Amino acid sequence: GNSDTGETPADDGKLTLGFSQVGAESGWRTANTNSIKESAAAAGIELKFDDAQGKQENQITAIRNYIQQKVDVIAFSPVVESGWDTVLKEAKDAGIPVILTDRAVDSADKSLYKTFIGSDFVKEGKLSGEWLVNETKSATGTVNIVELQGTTGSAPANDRKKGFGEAIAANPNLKIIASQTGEFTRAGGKAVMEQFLKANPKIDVLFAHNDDMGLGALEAITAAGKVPGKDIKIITIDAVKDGMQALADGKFNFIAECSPLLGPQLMDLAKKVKAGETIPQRILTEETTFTPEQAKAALPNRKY
Amino acid sequence: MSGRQPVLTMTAISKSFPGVRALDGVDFRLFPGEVHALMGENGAGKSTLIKVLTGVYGNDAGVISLAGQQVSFSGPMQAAAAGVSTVYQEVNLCANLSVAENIFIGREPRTLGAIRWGEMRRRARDLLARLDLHIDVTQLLGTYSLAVQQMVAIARAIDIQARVLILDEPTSSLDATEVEQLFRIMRHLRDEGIAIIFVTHFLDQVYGIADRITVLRNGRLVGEYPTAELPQLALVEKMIGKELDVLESLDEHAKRDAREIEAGTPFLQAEELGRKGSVTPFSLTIHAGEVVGLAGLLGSGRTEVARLLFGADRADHGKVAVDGKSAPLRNPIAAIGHDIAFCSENRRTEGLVGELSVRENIILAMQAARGWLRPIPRRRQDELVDKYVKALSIRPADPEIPVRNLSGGNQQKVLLARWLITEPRLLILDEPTRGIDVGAKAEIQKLVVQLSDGGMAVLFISAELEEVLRLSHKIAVMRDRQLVTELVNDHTVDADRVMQTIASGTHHEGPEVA
Amino acid sequence: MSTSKVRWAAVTGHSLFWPVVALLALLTANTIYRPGFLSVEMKDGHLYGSLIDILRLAAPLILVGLGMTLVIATGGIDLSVGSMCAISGAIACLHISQQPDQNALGGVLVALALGVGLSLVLGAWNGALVSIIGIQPIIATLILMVAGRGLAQLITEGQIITINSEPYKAVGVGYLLTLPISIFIAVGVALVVAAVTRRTALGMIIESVGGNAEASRLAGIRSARITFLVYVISAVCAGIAGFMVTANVSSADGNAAGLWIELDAILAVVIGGTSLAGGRFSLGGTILGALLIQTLTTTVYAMNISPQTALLFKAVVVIAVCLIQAPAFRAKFARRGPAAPAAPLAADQPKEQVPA
Amino acid sequence: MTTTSLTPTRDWWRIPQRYVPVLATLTLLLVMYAVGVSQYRAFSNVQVIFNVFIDNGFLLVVAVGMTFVILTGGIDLSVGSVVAMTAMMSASLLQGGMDPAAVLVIALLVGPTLGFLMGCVIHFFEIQPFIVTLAGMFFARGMCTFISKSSIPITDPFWTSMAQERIGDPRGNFVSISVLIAFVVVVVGAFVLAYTRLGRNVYALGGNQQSALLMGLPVGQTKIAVYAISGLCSAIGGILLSFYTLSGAPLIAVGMELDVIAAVVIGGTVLTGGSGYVFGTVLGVLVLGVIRTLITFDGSLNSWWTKIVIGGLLFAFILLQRLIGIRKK
Ligand SMILES: Nc1ncnc2c1ncn2[C@@H]1O[C@H](COP(=O)(O)OP(=O)(O)OP(=O)(O)O)[C@@H](O)[C@H]1O
Ligand SMILES: Nc1ncnc2c1ncn2[C@@H]1O[C@H](COP(=O)(O)OP(=O)(O)OP(=O)(O)O)[C@@H](O)[C@H]1O
Ligand SMILES: [Mg+2]
Ligand SMILES: [Mg+2]
Repeated sequence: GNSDTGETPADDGKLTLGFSQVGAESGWRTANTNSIKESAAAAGIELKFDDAQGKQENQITAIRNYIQQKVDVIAFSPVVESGWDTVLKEAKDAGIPVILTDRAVDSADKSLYKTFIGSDFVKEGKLSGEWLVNETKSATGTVNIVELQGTTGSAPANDRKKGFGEAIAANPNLKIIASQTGEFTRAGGKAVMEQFLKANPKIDVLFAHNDDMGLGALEAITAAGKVPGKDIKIITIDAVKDGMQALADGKFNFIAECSPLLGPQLMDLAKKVKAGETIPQRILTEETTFTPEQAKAALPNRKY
Repeated sequence: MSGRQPVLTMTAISKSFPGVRALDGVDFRLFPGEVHALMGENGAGKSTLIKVLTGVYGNDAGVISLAGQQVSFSGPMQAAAAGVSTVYQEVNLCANLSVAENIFIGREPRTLGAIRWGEMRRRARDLLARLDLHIDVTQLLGTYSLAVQQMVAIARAIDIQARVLILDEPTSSLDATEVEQLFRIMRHLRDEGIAIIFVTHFLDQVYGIADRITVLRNGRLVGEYPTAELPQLALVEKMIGKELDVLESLDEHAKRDAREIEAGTPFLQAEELGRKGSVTPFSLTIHAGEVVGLAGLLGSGRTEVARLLFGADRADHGKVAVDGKSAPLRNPIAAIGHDIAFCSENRRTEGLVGELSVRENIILAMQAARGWLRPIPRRRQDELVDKYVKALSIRPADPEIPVRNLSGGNQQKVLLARWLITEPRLLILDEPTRGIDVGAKAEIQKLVVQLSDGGMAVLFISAELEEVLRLSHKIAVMRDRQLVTELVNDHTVDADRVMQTIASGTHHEGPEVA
Repeated sequence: MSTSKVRWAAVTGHSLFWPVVALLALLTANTIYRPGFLSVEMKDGHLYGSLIDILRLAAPLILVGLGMTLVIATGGIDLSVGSMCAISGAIACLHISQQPDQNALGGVLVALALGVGLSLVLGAWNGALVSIIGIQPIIATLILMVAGRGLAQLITEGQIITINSEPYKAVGVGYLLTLPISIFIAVGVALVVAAVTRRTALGMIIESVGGNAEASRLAGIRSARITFLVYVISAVCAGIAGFMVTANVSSADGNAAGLWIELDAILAVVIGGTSLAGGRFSLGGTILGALLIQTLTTTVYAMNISPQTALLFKAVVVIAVCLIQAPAFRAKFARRGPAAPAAPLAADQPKEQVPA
Repeated sequence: MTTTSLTPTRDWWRIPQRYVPVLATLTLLLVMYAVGVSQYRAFSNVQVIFNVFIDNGFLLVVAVGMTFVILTGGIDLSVGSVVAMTAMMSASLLQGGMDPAAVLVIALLVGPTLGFLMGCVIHFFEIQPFIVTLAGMFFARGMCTFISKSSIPITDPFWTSMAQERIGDPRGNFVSISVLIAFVVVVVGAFVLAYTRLGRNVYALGGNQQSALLMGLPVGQTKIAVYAISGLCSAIGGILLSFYTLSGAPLIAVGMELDVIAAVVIGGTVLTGGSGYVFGTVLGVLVLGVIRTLITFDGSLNSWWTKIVIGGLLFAFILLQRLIGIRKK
């Protein structure tokens, strides 16, 4: 590094943002990182970026180091929800505002951070469930659902499962007959789906906690001689490019978007926070849901 | 003796290993205040008997009683607590601990649970001084020679307040002075009423110290005899189970004629070969068909000379020529390429691969020389292995058992066989007869003579001066890591003369090779 | 003494007896849970069923395990195999994704060559660290385990590269003579490795180096070369496994491909009876171990054991298999049992290896 | 008498061979720190060093336990999961309203118990430590998700005060209580290894198990003890982690065992056992901490470059350590 990267040029008026990312565990995360980097450059903000490799300890280390380096604003996507109070207090004592992105923290003391910008995982699950309830309202017999969960214990997995479960409770015909973790990966989704297909002669719906698992499952379904999107309806979350393509091709039936493009909003907020403006405690990312037709329309100009 | 009570009796002890009946109904008695020699060929079951006694192995049948009480130790720890202190065959200490710790570990002087290091070192020094060993006890044990390690093991054993002291081949890597030192201490302990079991293959030592002798053969008891009533020849016959002509060759002291060999071209010439901190540069010439003996006290650097000539250590000084052509012996492979073979004195750590079978160990060097892409056909392997198992009478004769299950002496023979099948032109033997029974020893000696008659050069290292004198055409004398002189082994040379040379380190009148 | 009894003792005493029993037990449990588990049916000329799935999914683990067996036999360990899978898969997929026609066989072959080539380089790196510089294997390969994931992501730029190439896909899910091609690849590599180690003297020399490196050196074995070689073999095996893993889902995920496969591979090797201390090794045992582990994973899915307890289940099975396989455990167990004199062989084994 | 010549010729100023690896690590650590200071001004703040300790306190404690295990020639892969399980259990018990003192006692018992059991299996049934502790790792991690699949916050006042208490100088530099606890563990660990029978038996066992047995040392007890100690250290580490994060999360400390093993080995302990020091382990942990700090201070690395750079630094470090070690030989 060059000799001034470690210090904050406190007086040149340029805003310094310290950002601690969870890791690079998925394409979604990479898109998120790129969005932040690009928009920081565009907004003329000096970005100090750190990848925590999926470890909370590393994020705490990074935040402590940002405090030492006296950055103007700290932002991070917490690896887990809990365990941030101590270090956030240190940031507060040092007078550095904190913005959370993508995932929330469960601190009781809301003054420890300025705002939380990100998607609502519960809502994503709920939207998926509601679409299904709507789709199957005319169905008479039971509708058998299999679920591919994300990494056991992770916040998105927990929340999406919860939201989906709440929504489908509206229709007693909807029944989750099997639920397994596919670790958020294509290989995991495929291996689990293969066994689901062999164990259950009648599967009507697949709900996957992300596109990748859905894409893996897709292969298993095809290999089993069934037609995805018809024999088995597929609902997923995220709306990454490959997922959108599958949706447009009619292999998926529904995707609830979880947008990684938080960069512009984050930079905007950082500037406002620095300028001392008051901002809302919770900011939702602009997100939507897609059906095959919407996907076809949206696909040409998607960035990720 | 019948009036006294034995301190230890073992009755009808049996022990089997997969495929081997190592002990078969063996009885053994030990009285307080005696040195009792346990004798037998390699693989007779001596070490096994000792290990059964101290609980390293469980016995299949039989009763052990110590001081009238029936005992069955779960391991050496319990045995030691009951007053049975043991030095096992092959040094069994921790090379990564200091000398002082090796002596005292498990019995360290402590205050409030904390070890008193200072006192431990002082006591270790004192104890070793009794064995006339003056070394830095804070150094790691592994930095010392096998002989020193053996002394340390003995020191550890005699420091324990024991009723029974067991020494399994403690003298195999000691030189005469040290053996004498050890005997002095053993006599002292015996006079204090301690019972000592002593295993050795040196008959002289047995007659020098033992009061009684128990002989084992093939896992069975042959008998128990007072030393005075069992002449040496009878002992050997009992051990071997037949009368042997081989034994005569033991007494044959015919000097060998060196002149014609000298006339031939030298096979290997080392010039000012040396390695810093290891051996002072030396020059040595070995001819085809010549046996060169290396004599010297322990730690005098004989092993180092051997290792340099084999490329096991890299020389940083001088040069070597083979057949008159310069041959830098940078590593063992280079040496093997020049038909040099080396049997290390340390067969367990530097010689054998314990897990591999006898067959695999024997063909290892030959296979390595051929490279892994050209395996030796199985038929040929079996032929070779069979031949040498027979020739060296390796027991048990099953080439497929792991070599670690063989007794110490038989392991040595396997190592020898490994190199013999490569048909080397120079064979370096570092203590090849250590831990080998009389019969086998004589056979190995005969083999050396045969091989050299057949044109092989041999560098022969042995702690037994007699042996060196008997076999060598030429004796190189080492002292303090320096080759002090070379003696042509003619009628003027005898043990006394060599000892004098070692002691004074100066030249004596008489023929010498420069 | 009846010969059948002796023969029985020889069978139960065999080091692979208990892993086989465990494997059969798992399959039986599955069949009881779902009677159709073992059935294999024909679908468009392909055999289709859970058993086939197990074989197909175990193929990468078998490959990695074979390489790992050799590394472990020399007394080393290779933690970087997971990263290697990711790297070779990533480079192959990257190359294919850049082809104008992804279905062209030429492009796919070049991609495979690239992956194997890169694996060779990385294996040589590991081998050099261990054999030339003399770094402890676990640390030497830890370097590439960490940095390798970075390399894989560098290749994919953090994205999942999706490809659409039938020839490449065949490596993972293609069929030949009704069976998945990956099974043939695994069997083929296993045969090659077996031939190279057991038909030549390489196997014995590896065991010798692992059993006693210094003694081997003094016997004239080029230990360093052998050590180097096994890391290269291990890397190539991992590289091929990487093709399978990525071809299976037609995409390269630098982060998830081959994640934690090193632990499973080591587990397979140990279940197969090869000691981590080095020395004697058993390729057949490793294959069996890999099948056992894959069956375990499949069982979790097939029996729909909740993800929350799946790890506990795995822990229990692993410890049970290892316990029952341990001679010491069986000896203790047999002694307590009422009438089980069948195992004197095992009971007699000395507690430790005591050289005479 | 020739025996006198056996006294090794040792120059008084020469450092004994066995200290060389540790000293090499120390030197390199200092060099690395100097590089940091010269590159980034804020790096020279005392608090940066303190932060390294604060952020790695629990790692340090666990590494001390691992040092014992590795010294005997074993390995303990379960540590990361046991740390997580302890934190998870404490959080869950506290959430259930249990008294903090009771929670501490229970949490400190479970780790060593698991360690003890693993030690027994390793010793009595002669199964390789790698496998037994791998199963232990699956088990403890499974317990985490079994207790709860989402993270549990800790609001207990005792825990909170332990977490947020700052012990510092007037200029605002501070350490947490965890750091002090970690130091106590380090000192106790070093003392046990150097000055007690147990400690020396650990070295003997690592040097040569066969010999240790024949020398009459309590091989079995020692072996079981080191795994219990490692379990205890993991439990303490788990408590420190729960102080540090004020929560228990099922997926925390995944892969920590590799960091711990790396720290111990970088600190000069040989994986085959018998040689190494707790002080070296402290240095090893600091090396990992400083590498991390350097990377965050730089703040311009890509996600994947971070991994590559960590690997590269690790490599450079081990290579240098090795070169220094060879030269001193
Ligand atoms: N651990 C073991 N496993 C299998 N067989 C063994 C084992 N230890 C010894 N044996 C066998 O038991 C027999 C007796 O061996 P033992 O070591 O007692 O002989 P020894 O009399 O001490 O011989 P030496 O003088 O060569 O040391 C030998 O045949 C040997 O191969
Ligand atoms: N004074 C000493 N200090 C340190 N190490 C020593 C000392 N003396 C000997 N050694 C070590 O012991 C080993 C064996 O010593 P050496 O080869 O000189 O003995 P030797 O003459 O072959 O005698 P023997 O074969 O009877 O042991 C060598 O590796 C050497 O490093
Ligand atoms: Mg013996
Ligand atoms: Mg010697």
